Amino acid sequence: MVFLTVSCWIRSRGPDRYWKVQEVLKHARLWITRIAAASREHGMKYPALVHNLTKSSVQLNRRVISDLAITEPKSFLSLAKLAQARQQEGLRAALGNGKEPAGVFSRVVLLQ
Amino acid sequence: MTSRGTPSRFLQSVLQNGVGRYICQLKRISIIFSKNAQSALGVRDFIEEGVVDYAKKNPSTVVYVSPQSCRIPKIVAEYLNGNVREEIVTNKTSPQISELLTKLTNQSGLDIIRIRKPFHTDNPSIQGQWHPFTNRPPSIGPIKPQKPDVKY
Amino acid sequence: MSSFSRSAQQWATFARSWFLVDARMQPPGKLATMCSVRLQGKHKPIYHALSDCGDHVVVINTRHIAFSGNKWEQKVYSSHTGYPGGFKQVTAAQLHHKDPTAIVKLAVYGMLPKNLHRRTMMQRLHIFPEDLPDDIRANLTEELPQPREIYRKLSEYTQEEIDAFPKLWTPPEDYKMK
Amino acid sequence: MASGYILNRGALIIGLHYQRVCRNILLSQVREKKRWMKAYTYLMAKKLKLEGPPPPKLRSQQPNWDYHAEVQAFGIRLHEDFSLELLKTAFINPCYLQVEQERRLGLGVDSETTALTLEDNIDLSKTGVSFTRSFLTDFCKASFPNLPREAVDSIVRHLTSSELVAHVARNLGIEDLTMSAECPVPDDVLHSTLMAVIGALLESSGAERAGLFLRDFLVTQLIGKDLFDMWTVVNPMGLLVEELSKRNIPLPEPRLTRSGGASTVLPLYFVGLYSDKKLLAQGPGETLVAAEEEAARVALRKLYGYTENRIPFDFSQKQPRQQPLIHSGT
Repeated sequence: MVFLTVSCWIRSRGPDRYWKVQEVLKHARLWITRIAAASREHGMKYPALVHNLTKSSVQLNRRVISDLAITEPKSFLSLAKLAQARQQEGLRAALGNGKEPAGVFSRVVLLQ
Repeated sequence: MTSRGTPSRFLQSVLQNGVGRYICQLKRISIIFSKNAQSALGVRDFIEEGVVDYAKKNPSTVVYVSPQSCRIPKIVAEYLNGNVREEIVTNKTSPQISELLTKLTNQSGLDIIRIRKPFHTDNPSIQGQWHPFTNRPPSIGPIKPQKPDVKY
Repeated sequence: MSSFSRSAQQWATFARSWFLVDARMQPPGKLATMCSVRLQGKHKPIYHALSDCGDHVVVINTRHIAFSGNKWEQKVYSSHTGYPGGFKQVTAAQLHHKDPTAIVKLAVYGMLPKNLHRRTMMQRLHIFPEDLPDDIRANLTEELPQPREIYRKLSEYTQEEIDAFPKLWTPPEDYKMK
Repeated sequence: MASGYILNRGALIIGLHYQRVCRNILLSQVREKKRWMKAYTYLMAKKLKLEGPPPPKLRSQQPNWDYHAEVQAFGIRLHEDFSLELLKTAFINPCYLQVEQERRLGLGVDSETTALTLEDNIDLSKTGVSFTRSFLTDFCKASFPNLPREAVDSIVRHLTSSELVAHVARNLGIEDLTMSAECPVPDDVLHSTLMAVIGALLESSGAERAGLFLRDFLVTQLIGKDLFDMWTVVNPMGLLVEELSKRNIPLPEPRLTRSGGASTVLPLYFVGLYSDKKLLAQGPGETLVAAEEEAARVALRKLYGYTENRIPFDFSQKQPRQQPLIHSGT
């Protein structure tokens, strides 16, 4: 976007991408709160859960996941376990076998 | 502004229609029109062209054609659950009327009001609904006392 | 499990649970985040802003809370009585001396959403400076883990344990301990 | 005074005459604001308020009614082959016959020429009732083999109760076709009419079609129903003890498993029933007694196989539809 004056820039309502997200969040906010609450019960955080579920190609949307958390708690528990396993796997893959390539010094390996 | 003040219902069907067998819910249709009014031109066309086909196609619906001296031609549809819908067909052409009839045939006869959610079930849960103790580990004592000791 | 009667299921799902938090040596801010989530009911998957599903939280031992840094002296609680010249400012230490529950209470109150439910939620927060009474003890359903681990003080170690601790250097004979 | 009175009166009479004359003239249409409309609508509203809405009228007394076509359409609508004679008989209730006979006598025509040659539906209704009872009992026994006899009876009683059958009949459009003495057709008349329709179906198409009819229209009413809504058990714990002793399972021990808010007005207790150190069932409740009762109910539902998460009834059409579907799938 091109703003020729400062007042125009101030009056602009911000990037379109932000408003697109807001459109979605208008409906999804409640679902996100509920999923966050349910995943906290299983010791995960919401972003970790959703990210790892998409990584394990579970194509459930947030509404369905939040409904599962209420009406089918056992299914939700297994989803959470799946996400947790995926997270651990990802972490292990990121850490590698503990050895670094030559000339690279990382803090992650040192912490182990 | 909001739709909360308007009457609403949940998604439902008459007598669990379609669970066992599907029943066409339209039981009776009366087409009321004038023989010579301008506004009933399309209806007269429809009665010449389409009404016999319609009645043949839907043997479960009783079709009454009643010419009366009236200005406003209308279609009165009566449904199995007792609801009656009047549709005014002034100045409608024959295809429009047949479209309207198809719509009336496919409807369930329940009030056309806001439906709260596009899905509804009597038994929402199979595994048992969530309650505060669902995901808690079983406690050993019946009621948890505080632990006064300091962790090391 | 899913064959509860409907009324019983409803009663179970929307029941309020009672949480216990021990505030001994805990930072009030961390306590308040735990409390405010549970008071709002945001830890339940059935959460809805209009369904009033918050739980009760019981905080005990608030006399022994711990601030980090020099917040006891530096943190200032301000209030205004509404009269001219009625602007009051007290430090955390003074406030705590006057009312040992006030700091936790104010921290939770500040973290709750600023709406008409705020006072209702605050009524579900029960704070006790020391031990809790028996009628509340009967209600409890769960004890929450403390947000911060408590370490032993030096005064709580026995002499043998201190002696057995590996030393980096041995002080010379004439070294004066302060 | 007197002269004034006469004058007044004269003026009034003239006025009246004037009005009478004018009324005829006014009848020709005048396009202007209809000032009489407000008073008229007010009067009609007042009349409605005083007298109430007009009494409901039978559909057969309203315009556009062809009884034969309606009855024919009724059979086709339900996808059943009724013999029309039987179906028409099924709709004639004895109360209607009686009232009709009295009406004809009241008209003063001699009784022989006006004698009604109609049959009433008592026989059909009886066969329908007995068939419905036996079919529903068999159906319940087949789908819930563990249910005791009283439970089956109460389910059948619920399904054949007057209100439920009348509700089904109203939503099948039987109310219009029923010949009844009273105008809003009472529930028991509707009940006997639907039963007679079932009887007619039984006689015209055989037991299998009649069974399918019952399955599709009465058994579907069981969907979403709880066992103890239909079957009132006062002491579920006693019943559970009885059932367990019948099956040689050790007696249940109620134990408090969870509780919350015990000293408040909103307490929640979970009582678990343990038998031989295994959890039979768990139930929540407001008090300990209620929770124990609820747990016993849950245990009973599990024993009888009438839980909420049981496999739903199979309402699919049997032979003609399933075969081609399977073939096309493979």
